[in-house]
Amino acid sequence: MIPTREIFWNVGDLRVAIYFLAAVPLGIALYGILRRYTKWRMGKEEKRLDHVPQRFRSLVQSLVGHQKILQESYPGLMHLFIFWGFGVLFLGTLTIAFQEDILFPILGKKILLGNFYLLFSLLLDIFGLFALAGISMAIYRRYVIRPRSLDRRPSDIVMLSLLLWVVITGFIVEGLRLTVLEPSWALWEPVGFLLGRVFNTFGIAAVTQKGLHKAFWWVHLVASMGVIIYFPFSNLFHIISSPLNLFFRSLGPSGALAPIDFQKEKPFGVAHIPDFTWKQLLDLDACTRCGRCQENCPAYLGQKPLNPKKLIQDLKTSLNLPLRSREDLPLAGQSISEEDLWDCTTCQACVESCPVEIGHLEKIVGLRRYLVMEEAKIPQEYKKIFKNMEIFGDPFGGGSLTREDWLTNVKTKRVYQDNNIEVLLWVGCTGSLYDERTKNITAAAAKVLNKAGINFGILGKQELCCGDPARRMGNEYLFLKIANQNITILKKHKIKKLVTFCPHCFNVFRNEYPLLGGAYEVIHFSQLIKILLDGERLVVKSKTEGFFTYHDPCYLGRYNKIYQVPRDVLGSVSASGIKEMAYSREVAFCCGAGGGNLWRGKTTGRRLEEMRIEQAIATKTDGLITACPFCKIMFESAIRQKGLEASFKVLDIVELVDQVT
Amino acid sequence: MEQQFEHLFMPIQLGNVTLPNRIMMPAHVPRFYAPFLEPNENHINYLQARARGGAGLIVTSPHFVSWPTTRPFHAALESDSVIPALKRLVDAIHEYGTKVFAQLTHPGSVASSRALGGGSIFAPSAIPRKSPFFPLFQEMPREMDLDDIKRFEEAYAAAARRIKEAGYDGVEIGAMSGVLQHLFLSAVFNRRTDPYGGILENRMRFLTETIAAIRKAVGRDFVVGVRFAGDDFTEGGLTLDDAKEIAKALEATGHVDYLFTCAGLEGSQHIPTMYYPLAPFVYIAAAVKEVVNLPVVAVGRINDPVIAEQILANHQADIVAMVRALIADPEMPRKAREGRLDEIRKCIGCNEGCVMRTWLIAPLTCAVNPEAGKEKEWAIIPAKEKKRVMVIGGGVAGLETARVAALRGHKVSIYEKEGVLAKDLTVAAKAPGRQGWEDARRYYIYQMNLLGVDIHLGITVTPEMVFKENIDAVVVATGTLPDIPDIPGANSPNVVEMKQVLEEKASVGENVVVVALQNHMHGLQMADFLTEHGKKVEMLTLSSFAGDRLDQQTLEDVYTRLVSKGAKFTPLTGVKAVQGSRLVTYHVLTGTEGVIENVDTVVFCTHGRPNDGLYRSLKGKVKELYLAGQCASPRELLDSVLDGAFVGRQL
Amino acid sequence: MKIIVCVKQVGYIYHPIAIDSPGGAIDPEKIVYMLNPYDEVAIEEALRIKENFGFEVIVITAGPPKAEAALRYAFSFGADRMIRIHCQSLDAWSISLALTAVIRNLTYDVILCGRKAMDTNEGMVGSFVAELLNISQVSGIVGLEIVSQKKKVVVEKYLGRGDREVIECNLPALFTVERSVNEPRYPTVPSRLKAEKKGIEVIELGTLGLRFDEELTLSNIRSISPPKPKPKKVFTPDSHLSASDRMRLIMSGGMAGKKSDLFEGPPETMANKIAEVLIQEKIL
Amino acid sequence: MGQREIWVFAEFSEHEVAPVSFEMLSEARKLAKELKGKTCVCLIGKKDGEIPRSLQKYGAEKIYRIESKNSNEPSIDVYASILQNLIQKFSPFIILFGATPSGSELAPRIAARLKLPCITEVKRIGGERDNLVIGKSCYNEKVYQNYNFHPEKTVVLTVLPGDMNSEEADGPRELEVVNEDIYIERGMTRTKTIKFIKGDPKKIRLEEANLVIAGGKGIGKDMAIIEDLADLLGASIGGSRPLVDDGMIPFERQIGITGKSVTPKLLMACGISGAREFVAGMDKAMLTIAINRDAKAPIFKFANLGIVGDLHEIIPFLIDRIKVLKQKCNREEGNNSPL
Repeated sequence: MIPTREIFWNVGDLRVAIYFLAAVPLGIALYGILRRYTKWRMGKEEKRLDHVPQRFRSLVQSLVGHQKILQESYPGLMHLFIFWGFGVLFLGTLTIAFQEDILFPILGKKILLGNFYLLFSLLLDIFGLFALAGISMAIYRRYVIRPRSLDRRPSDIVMLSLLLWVVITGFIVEGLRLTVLEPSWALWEPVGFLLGRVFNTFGIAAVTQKGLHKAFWWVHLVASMGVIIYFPFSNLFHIISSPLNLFFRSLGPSGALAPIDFQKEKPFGVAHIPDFTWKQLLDLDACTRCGRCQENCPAYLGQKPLNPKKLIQDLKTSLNLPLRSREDLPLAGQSISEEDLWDCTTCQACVESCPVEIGHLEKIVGLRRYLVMEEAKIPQEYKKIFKNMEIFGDPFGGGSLTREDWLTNVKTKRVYQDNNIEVLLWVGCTGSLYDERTKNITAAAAKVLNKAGINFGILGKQELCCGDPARRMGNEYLFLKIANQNITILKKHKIKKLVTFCPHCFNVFRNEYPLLGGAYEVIHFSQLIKILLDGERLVVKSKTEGFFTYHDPCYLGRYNKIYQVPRDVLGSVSASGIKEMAYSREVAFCCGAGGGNLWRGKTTGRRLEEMRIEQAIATKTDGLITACPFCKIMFESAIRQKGLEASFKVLDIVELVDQVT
Repeated sequence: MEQQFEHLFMPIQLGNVTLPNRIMMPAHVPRFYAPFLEPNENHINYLQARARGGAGLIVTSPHFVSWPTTRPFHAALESDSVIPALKRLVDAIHEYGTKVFAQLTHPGSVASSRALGGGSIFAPSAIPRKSPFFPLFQEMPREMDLDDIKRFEEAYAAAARRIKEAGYDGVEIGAMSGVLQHLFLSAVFNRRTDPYGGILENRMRFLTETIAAIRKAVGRDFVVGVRFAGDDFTEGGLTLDDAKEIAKALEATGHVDYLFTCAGLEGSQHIPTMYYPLAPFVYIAAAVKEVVNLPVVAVGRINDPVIAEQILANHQADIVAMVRALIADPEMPRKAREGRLDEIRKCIGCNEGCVMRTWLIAPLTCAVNPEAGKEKEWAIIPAKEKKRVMVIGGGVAGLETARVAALRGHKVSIYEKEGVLAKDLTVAAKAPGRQGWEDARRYYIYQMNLLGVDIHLGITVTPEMVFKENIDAVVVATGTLPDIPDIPGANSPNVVEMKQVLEEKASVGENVVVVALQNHMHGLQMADFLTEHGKKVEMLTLSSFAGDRLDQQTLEDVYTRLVSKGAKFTPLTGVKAVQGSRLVTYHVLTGTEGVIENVDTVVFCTHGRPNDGLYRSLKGKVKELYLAGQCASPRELLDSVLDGAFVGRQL
Repeated sequence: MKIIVCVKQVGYIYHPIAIDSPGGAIDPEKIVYMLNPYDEVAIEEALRIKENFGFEVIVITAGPPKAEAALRYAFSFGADRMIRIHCQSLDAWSISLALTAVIRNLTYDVILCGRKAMDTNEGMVGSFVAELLNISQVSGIVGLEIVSQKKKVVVEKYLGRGDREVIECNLPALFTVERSVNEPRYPTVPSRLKAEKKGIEVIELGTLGLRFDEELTLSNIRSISPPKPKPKKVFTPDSHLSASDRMRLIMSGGMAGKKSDLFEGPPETMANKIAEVLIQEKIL
Repeated sequence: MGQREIWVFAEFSEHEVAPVSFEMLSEARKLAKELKGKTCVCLIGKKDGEIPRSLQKYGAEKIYRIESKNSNEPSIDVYASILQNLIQKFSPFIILFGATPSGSELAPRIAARLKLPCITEVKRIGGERDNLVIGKSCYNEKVYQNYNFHPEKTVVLTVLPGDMNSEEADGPRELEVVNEDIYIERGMTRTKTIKFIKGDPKKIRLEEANLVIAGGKGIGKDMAIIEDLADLLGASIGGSRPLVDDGMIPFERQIGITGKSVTPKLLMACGISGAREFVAGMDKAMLTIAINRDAKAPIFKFANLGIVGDLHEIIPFLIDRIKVLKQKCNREEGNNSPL
């Protein structure tokens, strides 16, 4: 006879009953989903339906490929198994439903026949095993390995055991069926076949087996329905929210913040849950508590109060509060402590590491914005910084003329004297004001440009802060004020091309000024150097003997994905090449200066720059090369704290290049 | 940005140069090379470290504008070939935004033709220096004729030109501490009857002409400063009143951009010792500042940024110059700026490394900062493998070892049998005018806590304890034991040992004989201590004079104290026996016996003998074993610290 | 009740070298402009009162149009009205006359000023205005308390050495405020935006019909120069002394030392001895 | 005006002439020499006739003593009208006020009332022939404003305490006293002093302290002993470096060249040997009492009263003694009370 399977064998014809049975759980599930949906809708509008094809492509890629999830092998593999295991089982069930409820009733045909059926049942068995493996790995990891990144909630064990139970019972039912029917093709359902053998060896009578089969069939059914009922209320909901989140991910440059329309919006920044956009609220549900952000957050690793995972979860909790109690108190300072918010160095590591593209940073800045602009609750030291930026035009309170102090014995044009230039060297406040060591970078930059015979100029005393610190610290008002002044002055001098060695300036000019009507061709100095070296406009006289490690500045790496260029440059200027640190590229450890923390007073926990320097020293190199003046400042002070001034160098890539050319 | 040291870190303009702050490291002789040669690597590293530390201005060591004697050799600055070397130096310093000047000088009679290989040395008049404690410098000079004067003026100008070409920011003319220019100013040494001698105006002529010549050579946009003595502290020499006149006259020339006042002709005032109060000569700068508009520099035993800030805040000077403070801690300006005051390693004014070593024609170092002069080879390098290190003995040797070891990443524990660390320093500080020692002690104790060295006080370590602990390396720095030579009557009650007296553990009678067997500070400070307490003291020394291993500044000061308090010195004499109140002595050369009657107490000042018992019993029984400081062989502070620094780097 | 706060936009020289040559002028590029920090404290104080009693707060300044930046900043603390007397930067006396002329036509109970302006560093306008209005005045207050509606206030005036004098004062009155009185706020953005939109009542100096007495303004006889402060006195040995004597004085740190009477004896009598002296010196 | 008179408005703190007055006197003296003028002081509100000799010591030649029935209440309105009368009557060449809280409130007020030129917080005062040369710092000490003019009217100046150096006059001069009696109509004062709040000695800056108890190595670990004494006298606590090292007092409380230099009325040095580092910070104290075991300790060179002995024995007695005395005078006050 032809291999096939009688669907409701031994349990009687439940075709109709099944629907009534299924209606309940499906209904509940639907309710659960709608409940979440309404919550997201509380958020503000945000356009996320552009570039649909592109969104689909990237969604499918990340689902099928799993590459981001697989960045961590164990959990990655685990998830892959569960995903495909249950995925295929689900498809199997669908095919059956398709045959029994559509094909057969209408056309009286069946498809699960013969070889197709054999193949079908074999696949189901194999993927069933994958699912089994995945689930057991999950249970083992969460409850035996117990990594720091995972927490354990009751819902977790409930869900996991349910799933486990579904699979197991599924196999048992299959096994019992086979032992009773003993079809010739039993080997095509290997798991069932083996289980059957086991039952037989126990010598259970056929009758009892039939009974058992019936029983387990029902258990299996109930368990599955349990899963359907429970998943919208458990972590498993991510099988809906996460793909959605991936689909609606921000396609803009990473870390770019949405500007505020001071005429329309109210309040400025995020006071309450509804002040988030619907996408940001979807984020909260998309979070699977995998803890990768936490494990990559420098603040957390530095034993500071901030923990990105907790932050998201706390927001989720207040999202779930009944409306009334949600409205009365602002989030910042209540469900999220102010210290947490100020601890963030905006290094973007959390966002980078998140497998489901949650934007922690925009939320933190949103909350900061509210604190700063609506309540003016600011750390003492920051008030001064803001005032300096407004009065002096730079956070250090240096003053415009002082911006030209570095210009001793370096040849440069000042555009307010002569604006016939090819490219503008945007010096930035740190490079022109902070101290001699940072001014040194600027001088080096100018020298390099001169060596390459590039016709460049600077704004000099007319330059202002780029506004990045204000923006990251949540003072959008100040940022706009400054940015617009900059745009006007740049327009006045007809500046089109900018080069800067400060990744912070680089980032705002490249990714954030365009939104304000200031579009320029911006490149980072390391990129320029590479071009010059390749084009042999800049020649390396003698490669440096020094053996260095390279530190990825957050605003160059994670924000702008420039990892390789500086490495290439270092490769071509140093004889011995570079040695990577434990954390580099995407997971590079922040220097601790970002988001205003350069000016932050005493904080709890460790000093990040010292942690990073320890990683650098561990490479046993002669020094560290960075491409950001902020990093340089931080590391220099760390070096001094450790009394290693003489033996361990901290250099900016520009300085190094200047030395060897 | 307001902060504790707002004045100290306020930039200032000299001529066309703006200094980033008010901290200056003035010219001095570190002896990495002779002043008539060109600077070498050590010198560059040494100064660069100071620049890195945040000094605003560095004046490189006195450069001789011409050969010091009549012999036709050449000083480096006499040819352009020196320029590249100077350039390297200048660039190294500029890297940190520190400005750099060069001091131009001619030693005049502060020289020894013998040491220089013949010829005769120069001076305005044929009068030899006194230099009571430095015979080599008592040579009869040759009176310069008018041609010499012209020649030197040209030499100054030419040198200044080369300095400018080397990329310096300015020059400074040295007219202090008895060099040629100073000799001309000072009526004591200038007895000329021609236009270059007589009234002050004439005595200044050589200087003013030199300045004019230099200005002509370097042009307007280059800083020219003058360093001159505000008071010779010598009968008939310059006084503060003269100094004011000089200052006015210099300003009147219109060629000078800043004035640098200091004190002393050939005495200890030039490098004030531990016996001086802090910042003793600021009043000179203040007085000069009142009569001129030029920026004025103050110098002299300013060992602490807090004092420096006060001086500036009180408008007593515009710039504060510190040599020894910056030798002792190149990072001082930076630490001050960051408010890490307790981490600053203060100069204690002992003059052991900076002055004494250089008088021995050895490169400079520092009793509290052994890295000084070894910036490169003694840079802190993290240890390859982190060891558990046990330092036994909390004296300076032990402490320095612990400090270096901890910095290099070792896990260090230190054991001291006394209840406090560095007891010896407190004891030494009990002698009058020696409180400076406390600063060194204070620094080490703070460092130990800062570096997380675990400290065990009041524990006498036995070999068993060492074996019990699981230790990779053991450093024995157990110091010395008291050591009274065994002569007849040595154990009689009226014979005591220095430390007992200082700690007031021994009763001392009225008439005391101090037997200075250790010929460094011990005998002298003992006598000083006793005379201060009103005792009659006679000092016996085996050598030709007491303390012949000390630098001349300290000697001068302590002798002045002792003589004025009527202490009696008996050189070349040793002790044979103590017979109650009779002391039997012998002459070192003739051996003839002598007797000192009714002596109440005999105080022996000895090196002590090495306390290296523990070392011997540990030898070969532990993985790594080191010996550091006095217990290797009894010496002074400097040597102990150097030992510690060395061992710390061996680990 | 009404509170009037007189504010000023002050220049601050950020550059270390203010005047490069004696007799030279200050390079305008070396100056930045801001609200006088002392006035910032005054307006903060006014606003704190307003928040408790709901008074009306008027900020008033006299200066050129660019001074409006500072005026608006002050307003953004939460004031109700802004007035600018249009004039170039004047001396204290003329400013006071102008302010008085305007204030006369306003009803007021309390006038607050910063103790002095950071740039001119004079601290006279407060007293001048008070005198010209012939109202009472307390300078350098570190605390202010309104005795409800009794037209009275109680202020704390700082006397140095940590001492304070508590003064009761009839209204109307003028108070100049010490910087230590409070920590000024960082105005919120909504209030900044409000301040930007709000109109400023501008009054032409000419319309006030004032006569400025020359000898008081002193403006004709002013000149500026790089600072030349007096050195603080330190011990200086007399040049007429012998070299060794000078040296001895230096060594003793210039402190000749007082000739003290030394006592030794049983503790009780010693204690009494000290007590006696304390009584002599009226310390007890 | 006849002979040019340079007036110093004498200020008082704690019933003593405030140091700033002496500084102004010294300056006035110099000026008087340059302008061939006379150094005068005006005193208000000393009912009992005695005049502080210190004024003479610092070179006062003439004293205007204003004794007014109700001028004793230190109200700006009263002082202003007194000075108004006085200046109108004698029209001095210059009148100097201390730029103290009261001085800097009074000076401009009078200037405004009489329409006199007024310059505050001056740094240099000089005379060139008939002209007055005045330097004042502005723009946070970065710029000096110089005035050079021949005044027709009295010039009102204020001088910050500590800006001028006080130097005693060489040789005493004979003193001319002018007694003025000025009637102030009642009820013209619009301010009323309710009370004084003494600065908490524990909180105020050490440089400002009027009474200082300084401890050194000698007190060992026994901080309490000097704390009790300080509380009893209402004095501030200071100390020498060792105490700071042992963390017994904070750095702000360290007296010495690397710490604070204090100018109190009384400084009691307990168990301090008197290293120069310390002495340099306290040698300006008006009265110094030193307690130390070692009779040879250098501190005694700088003390007006030196007590050789163990402070742990002496101070307890002293504390008791003071307590007794206090009770006594409390009782006396009680007796004096009207009811």
